Amino acid sequence: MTTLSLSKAINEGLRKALEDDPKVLVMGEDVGKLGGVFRVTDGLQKDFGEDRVIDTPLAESGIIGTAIGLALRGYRPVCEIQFDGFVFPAADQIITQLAKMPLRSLGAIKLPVVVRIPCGGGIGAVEHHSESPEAYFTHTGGLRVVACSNPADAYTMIQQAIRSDDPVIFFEPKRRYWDKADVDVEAPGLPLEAAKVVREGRDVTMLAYGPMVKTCLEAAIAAEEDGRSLEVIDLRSLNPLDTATITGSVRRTGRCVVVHEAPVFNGFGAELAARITESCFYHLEAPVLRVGGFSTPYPPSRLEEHYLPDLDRVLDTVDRSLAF
Amino acid sequence: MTTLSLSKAINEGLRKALEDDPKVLVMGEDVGKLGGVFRVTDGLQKDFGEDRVIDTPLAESGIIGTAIGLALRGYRPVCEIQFDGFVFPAADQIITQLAKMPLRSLGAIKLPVVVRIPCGGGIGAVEHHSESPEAYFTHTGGLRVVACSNPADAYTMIQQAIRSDDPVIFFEPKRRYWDKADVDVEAPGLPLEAAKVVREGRDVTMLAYGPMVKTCLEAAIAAEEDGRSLEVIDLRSLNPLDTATITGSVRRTGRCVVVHEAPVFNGFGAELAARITESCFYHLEAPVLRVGGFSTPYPPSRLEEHYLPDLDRVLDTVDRSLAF
Amino acid sequence: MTIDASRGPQAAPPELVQLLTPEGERVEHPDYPLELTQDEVRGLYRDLTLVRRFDLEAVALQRQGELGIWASLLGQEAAQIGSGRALTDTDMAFPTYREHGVAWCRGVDPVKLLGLFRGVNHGGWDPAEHNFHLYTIVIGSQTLHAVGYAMGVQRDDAEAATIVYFGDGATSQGDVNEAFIWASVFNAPVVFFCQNNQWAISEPLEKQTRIPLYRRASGFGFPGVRVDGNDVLACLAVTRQALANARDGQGPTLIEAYTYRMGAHTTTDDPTRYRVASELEAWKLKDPIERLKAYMFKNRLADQEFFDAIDSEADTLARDMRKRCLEMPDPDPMAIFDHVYRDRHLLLEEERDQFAAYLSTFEGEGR
Amino acid sequence: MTIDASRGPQAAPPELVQLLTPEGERVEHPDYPLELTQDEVRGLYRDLTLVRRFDLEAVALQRQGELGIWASLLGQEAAQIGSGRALTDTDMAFPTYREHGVAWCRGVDPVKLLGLFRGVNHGGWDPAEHNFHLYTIVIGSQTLHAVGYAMGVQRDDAEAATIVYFGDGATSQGDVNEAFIWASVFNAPVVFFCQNNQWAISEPLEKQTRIPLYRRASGFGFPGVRVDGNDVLACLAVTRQALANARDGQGPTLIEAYTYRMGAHTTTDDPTRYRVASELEAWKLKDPIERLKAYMFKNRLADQEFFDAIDSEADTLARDMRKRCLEMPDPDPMAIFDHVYRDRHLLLEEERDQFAAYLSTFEGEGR
Ligand SMILES: Cc1ncc(C[n+]2csc(CCOP(=O)(O)OP(=O)(O)O)c2C)c(N)n1
Ligand SMILES: Cc1ncc(C[n+]2csc(CCOP(=O)(O)OP(=O)(O)O)c2C)c(N)n1
Ligand SMILES: [Mg+2]
Ligand SMILES: [Mg+2]
Repeated sequence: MTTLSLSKAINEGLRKALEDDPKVLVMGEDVGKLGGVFRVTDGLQKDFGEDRVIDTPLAESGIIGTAIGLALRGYRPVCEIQFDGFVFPAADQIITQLAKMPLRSLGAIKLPVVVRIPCGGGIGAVEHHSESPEAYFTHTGGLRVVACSNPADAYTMIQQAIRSDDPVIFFEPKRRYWDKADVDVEAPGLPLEAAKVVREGRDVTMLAYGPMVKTCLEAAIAAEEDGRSLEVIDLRSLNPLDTATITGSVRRTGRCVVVHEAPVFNGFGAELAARITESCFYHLEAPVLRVGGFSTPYPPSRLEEHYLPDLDRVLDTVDRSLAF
Repeated sequence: MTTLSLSKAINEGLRKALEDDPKVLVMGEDVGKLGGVFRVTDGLQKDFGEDRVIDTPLAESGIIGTAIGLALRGYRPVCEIQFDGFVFPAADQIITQLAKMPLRSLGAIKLPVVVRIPCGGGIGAVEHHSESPEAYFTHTGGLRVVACSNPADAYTMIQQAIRSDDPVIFFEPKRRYWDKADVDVEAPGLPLEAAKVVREGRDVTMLAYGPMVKTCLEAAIAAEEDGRSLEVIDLRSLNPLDTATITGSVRRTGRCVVVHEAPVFNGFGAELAARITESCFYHLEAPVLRVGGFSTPYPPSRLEEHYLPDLDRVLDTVDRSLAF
Repeated sequence: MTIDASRGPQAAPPELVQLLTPEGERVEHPDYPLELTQDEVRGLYRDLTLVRRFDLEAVALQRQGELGIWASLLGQEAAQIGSGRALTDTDMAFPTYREHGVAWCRGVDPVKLLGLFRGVNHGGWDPAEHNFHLYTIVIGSQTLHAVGYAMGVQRDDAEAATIVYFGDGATSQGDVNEAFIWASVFNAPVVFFCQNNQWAISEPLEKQTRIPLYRRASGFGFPGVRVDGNDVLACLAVTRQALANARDGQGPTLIEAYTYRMGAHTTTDDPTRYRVASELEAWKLKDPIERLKAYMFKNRLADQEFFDAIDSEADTLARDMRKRCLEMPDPDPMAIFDHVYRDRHLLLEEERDQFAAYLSTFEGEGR
Repeated sequence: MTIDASRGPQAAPPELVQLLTPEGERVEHPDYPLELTQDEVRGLYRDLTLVRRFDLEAVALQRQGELGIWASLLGQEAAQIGSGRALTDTDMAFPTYREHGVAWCRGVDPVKLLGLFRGVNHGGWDPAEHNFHLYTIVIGSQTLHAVGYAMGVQRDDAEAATIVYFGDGATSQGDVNEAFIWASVFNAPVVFFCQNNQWAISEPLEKQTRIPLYRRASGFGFPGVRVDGNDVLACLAVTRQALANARDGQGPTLIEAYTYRMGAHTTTDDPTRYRVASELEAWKLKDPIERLKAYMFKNRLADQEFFDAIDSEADTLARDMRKRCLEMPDPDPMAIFDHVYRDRHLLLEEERDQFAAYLSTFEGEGR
């Protein structure tokens, strides 16, 4: 058991993967000597060399496109997109190639490529540095989409993502990079696609992933003081979804609130709400409610506390749910 | 009143816009001499010249990026993306620039750019030529997203989109390009953001847009024979949504089925389902059900009839709704 | 505006590497010596003829509704066979959607190429089996895959080159230019083979560049060369050298094969809307097969009997291909869910089960 | 691998256009004659000094928590002032996030630049007011906007050029290369001004190119020139000519201003992790301001009194800027919904109303 920050946990997970399998590569902008702008790849180039930890030219389409080529040659590249808002130049390679090439080959090809994306707001950054683009990828068949929320999961999940023979979009909650927790590096961890009930409760099921898990846990603690018992589920995997865990909880509580940073409109919460309503229709005492960003571009940082779901907005939505 | 195919109706609408406003430009791959691979821009370059109807280099990011620049100089470019599957190289310019630049300028800038995208399947095409990428854009604040379903709307909506001072993503149902109907070129038409009840009914509200409107209308006729009365709403605008029209209908029928070609998972139907459930919770006798594509890449064309919602799958879902 | 004025059919642009004139004269080029045995020359003739025949048959199959669409290589046989035959077994090729001739050189069963045009799959051969990647439709994407692959070859310390095909239109895509950057920065063992067939659907070359395309490479710091794309010998020699350089650690080369798309862009295209017949007529005089045949005749490398035998082999190939095309079964509806993921995927399993249940309600109805 | 070995600080690469040596000697260049009045030279000195002072103050404001981040132009003043002062009023400029010096030349109130770094807006000046576009953070995007704008200028038959700024790292982006293609194909009146400050965050130039960047242009068929980016006179002369050529219908030019990022990438960066101090020391000897000052002293274009006056003007500017920065109000929460659309948008109105209602529940609680 060792205490690690979330960023260090991913660093250790990457290191383990690089050690275990000589085909694993790390690539991206500034991932080498600098160790990444968040230091997630700190020290890896020094220990594994420039051929395995590759500082690339400044072009995201190039990063994913060449990673695909490396995967075709038998490598397992882990690409870093420096910030969430810079994944869009790579959208074509991710959506038309990475996601679709294995099917195109009728299974002859596998593309074990991991795309790491530090995501979300709350760090006072300038434009394009606080986006939550998960819905663009959950809607894209052929990709797996996961999001870690804490150091222990981060350590395991990054290794599982690398071991997966499918392409994985791997979201890292950047404002939680510095959160520390105990990590048991020997523990096998849950399967990559499993959700986890991180706090049990009776009244409302709270669904979150990535940075909002912590917010929901805090909300649950605050709610307890008001005599409300919130169950918090960390989805961990967005595509595929662990529907059994979710449905089981919602059927029990009869109420569900989804929390994410991305705009609510056609965000991932929409899928959760639609799906849960269909499978739990007779159990629901209230519609599945969503708390998230507004249908605007991410605002300047002095406004982000209003844009991002916080304790108050989450609890307000819990109230609305309970009022039905 | 004249009879026009849907593609010809857009052609006439573009022609009218080019005539009315010298700042309107048409640009894209093969839009000039060839008149576009679907002939939507047929004859326009001949009549308005190469400076206003521009054959561009083969690069979608370049098309949108230069269109933004032209708009900054006071032009109103109408860009054609040749096929739905080729919009992704332009994703970055659309999502990080076109959608966000007006806000960035605190309103000093307007970007009246229209992005025309022939969309959807059903024409027996090869990969990337049958996609329905609307959800990527409805989730992007700053864009308006509309879809026409018939010649009369197409004629009016393209002109309204061009007149809008906001960027508009304009979806054209390519398998309906050859459908003909009477078009009253004098009629003002509905506002761009209004939905339209295209068939009234009592039992279930069917929500569709673009190519699926016709499918739903056919389903409604078939259902009538079984004594089921389906109300069909053509959404026309996906962002913003005409929630009043939708909600009014669903509250009346108590049931709703959403139909689109795109994958159901996190597709636009998810937003509709989530939103309607929230606003019509006590009126719903069944969960909002969705019919659409599977969570896979679009299949080869010999399988597309199974992938695309057709009469049978739509009616099967209506049955499921009524069985609740 | 400085426009490349060298599109006129008569004058071979001065920078063009040519080893065989349109009249079938063998000429020497100081940089590209080429010695071929009689059998090798005959082999090239056979390749050219068979792929042209195969291609014509595919066009016919499309006309008869057996294929949804077809992208003909007519006119580009020499560029494809010349470059394709320059490859060694361990070299890897990344095609667009038009490289039927290269596929032939890599030993891919021609019928396999039909699948995606017929709509029964999106590709469906195993790239590793023939070192020939899947067809790529999104213009330019594959150039980055090729460079990445070549970077893998570097890391394997292997003696192999990678070749990637793309068109004149593709040179405008960001991805292709990023591929140039990657290749040059990492000195990747890759050959960029651009078939400049003068057209990107309806757009002539001038819409993509104002200087000859091979010069693009100079902006990225690696060599570019323009070869007569209708001259199979020149294409072979130039590609061979570029591949050898790549294997040798000398990094990338851009080859512009200067040729012409004799047919429509695809079977759904109507080129009479945008180009004049005289252009076509002029290029006919440069036909890659006629030129090799003239050379062989003049130099007694083959007699009529040989040519007849090849023609009949071509007919057999076409017949066999037609037959096997018609036999190609439609995929099972449930195949929609196959090969999307390799590891278990619960969402897809759920959708598959629901769809299977739905389909079963039609049982006996013949859906 | 052929790498551009000219990064050593001593040797000015032979292709470098220089009008003022690091020691302040005025040298002539046959292609770039430049006559300046004493006042003009003094004006340039003033510009350089004020923007450096402004920039330093911004760094200080960031350290004190008044700005979230700052991207310093330290070392790049000459490239920005030289090119910025080459612009006429009707020319249009498209910056990255580091062009504070160009903004200054365009008459943008320095305090306006702070907004986005303070986090009160994402830009927020009116590009049309100063013919200076908004800062663009997504690397390379603005190059296409500039080319499109220049195509608009062509259509207006106007006599104006467009200039677009980007860094060495940006040259690897697909968008930038597409911009080169568009500009060359349409012969657009645009000047590509690349400030090669040797670094893209932690990545040295070799990660983006293996030949000097200005040569990239040759691959696209337009002229490229490398200018000493620390020489304000050379930057002025070279840019002036490129702009004149553009206005004159001669199409695009790529200018590579060879300079150095003396500070960190931004205030959140720690360059000691990836570069050696000696490099910085060597570049200090080429300081753009010192060099102009030496020249002015030697040639008696100004005396100490002048320099002192500028310094005190700089202090006043910095004080004023600091004051107005601190006074900058936080935006109203409801501003989240402003300016997203120009036409009415019901969804946003609904969200706004809901949020207003929500906020009102806190009334009196001081949220
Ligand atoms: C990204 C993208 N945009 C548009 C298309 C549509 N399209 C298919 S082929 C083609 C022209 C390609 O021209 P070129 O690269 O010269 O190759 P050629 O077809 O002449 O062999 C276009 C525009 C596409 N396939 N991909
Ligand atoms: C598309 C994109 N990818 C990544 C980044 C993150 N990023 C910001 S600045 C920078 C380096 C830019 O280097 P250069 O173009 O040389 O400009 P400089 O900062 O040196 O002025 C990077 C990678 C970004 N802003 N946009
Ligand atoms: Mg071509
Ligand atoms: Mg730089």
